[in-house]
Amino acid sequence: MTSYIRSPLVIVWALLTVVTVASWLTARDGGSSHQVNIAVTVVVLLIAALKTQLVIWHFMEVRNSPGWLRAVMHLWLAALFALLLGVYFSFR
Amino acid sequence: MNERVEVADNPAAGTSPSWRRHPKLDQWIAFWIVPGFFTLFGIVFVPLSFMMPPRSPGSSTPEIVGFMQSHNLLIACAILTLSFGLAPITNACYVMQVKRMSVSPVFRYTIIVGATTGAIVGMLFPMFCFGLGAFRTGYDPPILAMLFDFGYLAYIGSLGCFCIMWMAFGLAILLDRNNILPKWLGYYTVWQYLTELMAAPVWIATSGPFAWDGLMTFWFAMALYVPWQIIVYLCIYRAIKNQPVHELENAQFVVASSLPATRPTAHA
Amino acid sequence: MTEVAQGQTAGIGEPRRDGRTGRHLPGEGSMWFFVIGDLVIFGAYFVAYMFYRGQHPDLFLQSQARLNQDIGAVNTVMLLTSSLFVALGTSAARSGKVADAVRLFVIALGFGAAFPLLKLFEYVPEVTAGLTPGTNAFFMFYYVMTGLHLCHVLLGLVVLGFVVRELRISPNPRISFVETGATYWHMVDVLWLILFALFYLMR
Amino acid sequence: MSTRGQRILLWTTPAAGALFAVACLLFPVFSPPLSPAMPPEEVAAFFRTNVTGILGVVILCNLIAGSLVPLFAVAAVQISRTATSSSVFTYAYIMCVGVSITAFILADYCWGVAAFRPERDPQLISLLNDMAWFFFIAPVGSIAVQNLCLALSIYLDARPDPIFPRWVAHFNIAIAALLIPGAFSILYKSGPLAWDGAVSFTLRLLVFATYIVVMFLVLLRIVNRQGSEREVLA
Repeated sequence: MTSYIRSPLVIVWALLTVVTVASWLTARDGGSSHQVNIAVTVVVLLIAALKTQLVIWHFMEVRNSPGWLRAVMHLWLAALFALLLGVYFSFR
Repeated sequence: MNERVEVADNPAAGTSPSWRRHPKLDQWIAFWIVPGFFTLFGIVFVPLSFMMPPRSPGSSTPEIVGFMQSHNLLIACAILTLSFGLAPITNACYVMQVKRMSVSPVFRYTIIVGATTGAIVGMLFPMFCFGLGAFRTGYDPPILAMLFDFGYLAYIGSLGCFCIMWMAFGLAILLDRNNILPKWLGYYTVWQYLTELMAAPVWIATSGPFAWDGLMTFWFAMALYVPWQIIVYLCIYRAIKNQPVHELENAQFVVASSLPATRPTAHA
Repeated sequence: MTEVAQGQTAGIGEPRRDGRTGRHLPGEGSMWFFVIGDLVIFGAYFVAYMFYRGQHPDLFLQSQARLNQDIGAVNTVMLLTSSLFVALGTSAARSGKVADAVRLFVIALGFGAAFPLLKLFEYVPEVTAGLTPGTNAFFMFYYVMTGLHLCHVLLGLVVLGFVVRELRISPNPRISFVETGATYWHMVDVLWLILFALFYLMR
Repeated sequence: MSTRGQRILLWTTPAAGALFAVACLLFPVFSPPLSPAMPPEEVAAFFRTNVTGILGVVILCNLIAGSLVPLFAVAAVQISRTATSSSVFTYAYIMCVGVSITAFILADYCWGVAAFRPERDPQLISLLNDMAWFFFIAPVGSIAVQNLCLALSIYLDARPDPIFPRWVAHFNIAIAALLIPGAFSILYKSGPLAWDGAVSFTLRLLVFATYIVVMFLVLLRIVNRQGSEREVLA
């Protein structure tokens, strides 16, 4: 079982956990007064996009999947976060 | 339906007219009732009574009174009263395909009960709430407002009976090994379940995206439901068409008749 | 693609290369239909949330401040860890190490099961503090979206249970079934990652 | 497979029919049927003065509400025996029976609730009475479809020796046609189509009673003829 620790997937997981904690700390600091904070929002959303991409790419194994699936997944991710940020900024 | 035309050319067997000799006629009749029923529904709900898209739950009292007492609403209710019996035929079409699957009868019995209760609480009851309001002039506005709420909540917020029906239908498709309906349709049916979950907040929200006319509860659900309904019927059409004659429940009688056993499958 | 070069030395945790095409769709195609559809549906819900949030930014911010960010963050790590073990289990099953795969999936199931439990510790104090779906638009979104996601998690736990069962009792486990279950579970993870950012973290 | 079970359940029909006839004759609301044009105050007064009669019949009907189900169940079994390609009409028939019976029970409840506290706001008494009549008279859609399912199964029966005689199909269609005007009772407050009118009330009840009697006799003959032939189960 210990051989699994050397799996590349564990590195992905470590990265995911680190950025999760990072986004959590970012939001905590920025959120103490609960003001609108564009910087925090952008950082948090970009981290979420990164994490989503990592999970889809490595855990869901989309990186080894047929081209159409990779295209669909990229399109979905890009469109979703573009829309989320777009809607967010359109109300600023 | 081109099969039917060709079959009609066959010499009639016995005393019955030849059109009756089409082996799958019962399924085709039930199937073609369905689009007719939904078209009628669409006409009655949208241009005739403007019941759909739903009125806002936050409508003012004069608006509610004006809507509830419109004569068109009454006519719509009369038409629905007359035609709501076609809903069981619609559902019988699903149940029949589930019967052909390799799954246990519990699935089709579950769908039957879900469809029956669904027709009552999701159609009969709301219809009569609207019909009652329109029937008698002179009800107090608060009573009309209550019927308005009751009608819409029962119509849009009837959840459990459809949940169990979609669950049984979706699971049956996924577990089936006869490949009667495509697997992805089973997963699509899971989203029907999801829309029922999304509709739960209509019992709480009186305005906004989660009210019974809201974006989240109504419009997204419609965006999922309308294509599903169309796709499911295309799939059932194919399933009926592709069913080999020897699997039909009247196979022993049909094969003996003038119709060659291989003929309909040739069109499939 | 750099992965192709790594392919020759594929060890544990490396996905199998499909000899014929080099590309491989993990699990059943119909599951991917479901995953893509579900992602699109949730995407629409997320954008709608962002839209209504934009209309009442203060209300949403004040309400957001009352959520328990810590449990949210812990739950995120729970799901990520669970996903890691599912991914490891899948590759173990692929390379024929069924006993390892069972163990890894059971660990994944354990981390996954922690999620609804922690969610309970999150919901109950909120509801007893009077924060219910009827409180305001934010809490309605919060309960509906997290509730919907929770339903996905519970269904996912059932699916993982069936994967474990397949690995344990079947003499020749169907890898495509294992992959299908894993794909679904990762999707649940993905949805939570976005939910966490939108409901707990953003300002 | 013996038909004893079918015969036993079928023979509950005469008792059920008799009880329904008694209920119908004793029900104050039906003798004569309350006019839809009656103002709420008069409706409330009517319920106040007839509490005993109404409640008695409501409780009786509540108890016997489902007692015609065995007749329909036997009909469903016989439909499933007809040689059509599927059970689609059997399923539709069963669902329609469920819906029709529920509508009747809801009508019964509405009258019961109205008579339970007749001192209630007359508007509410009138509302409950309207609703009861709606549920009692109007939902003919499901009964009509029920009859059409039966009729179509008979027409399409591919057996050389059909289960049902063909005239039963014509008869069912005729009954459906006679019941259908009842749906329009919600559009009128007077005349033959109103719920107390000749078409929607008198004709409807007579037609329904005739239907039950005829179907009972028909099914009795069919079940006796079925002998030991295996039932095709849905």
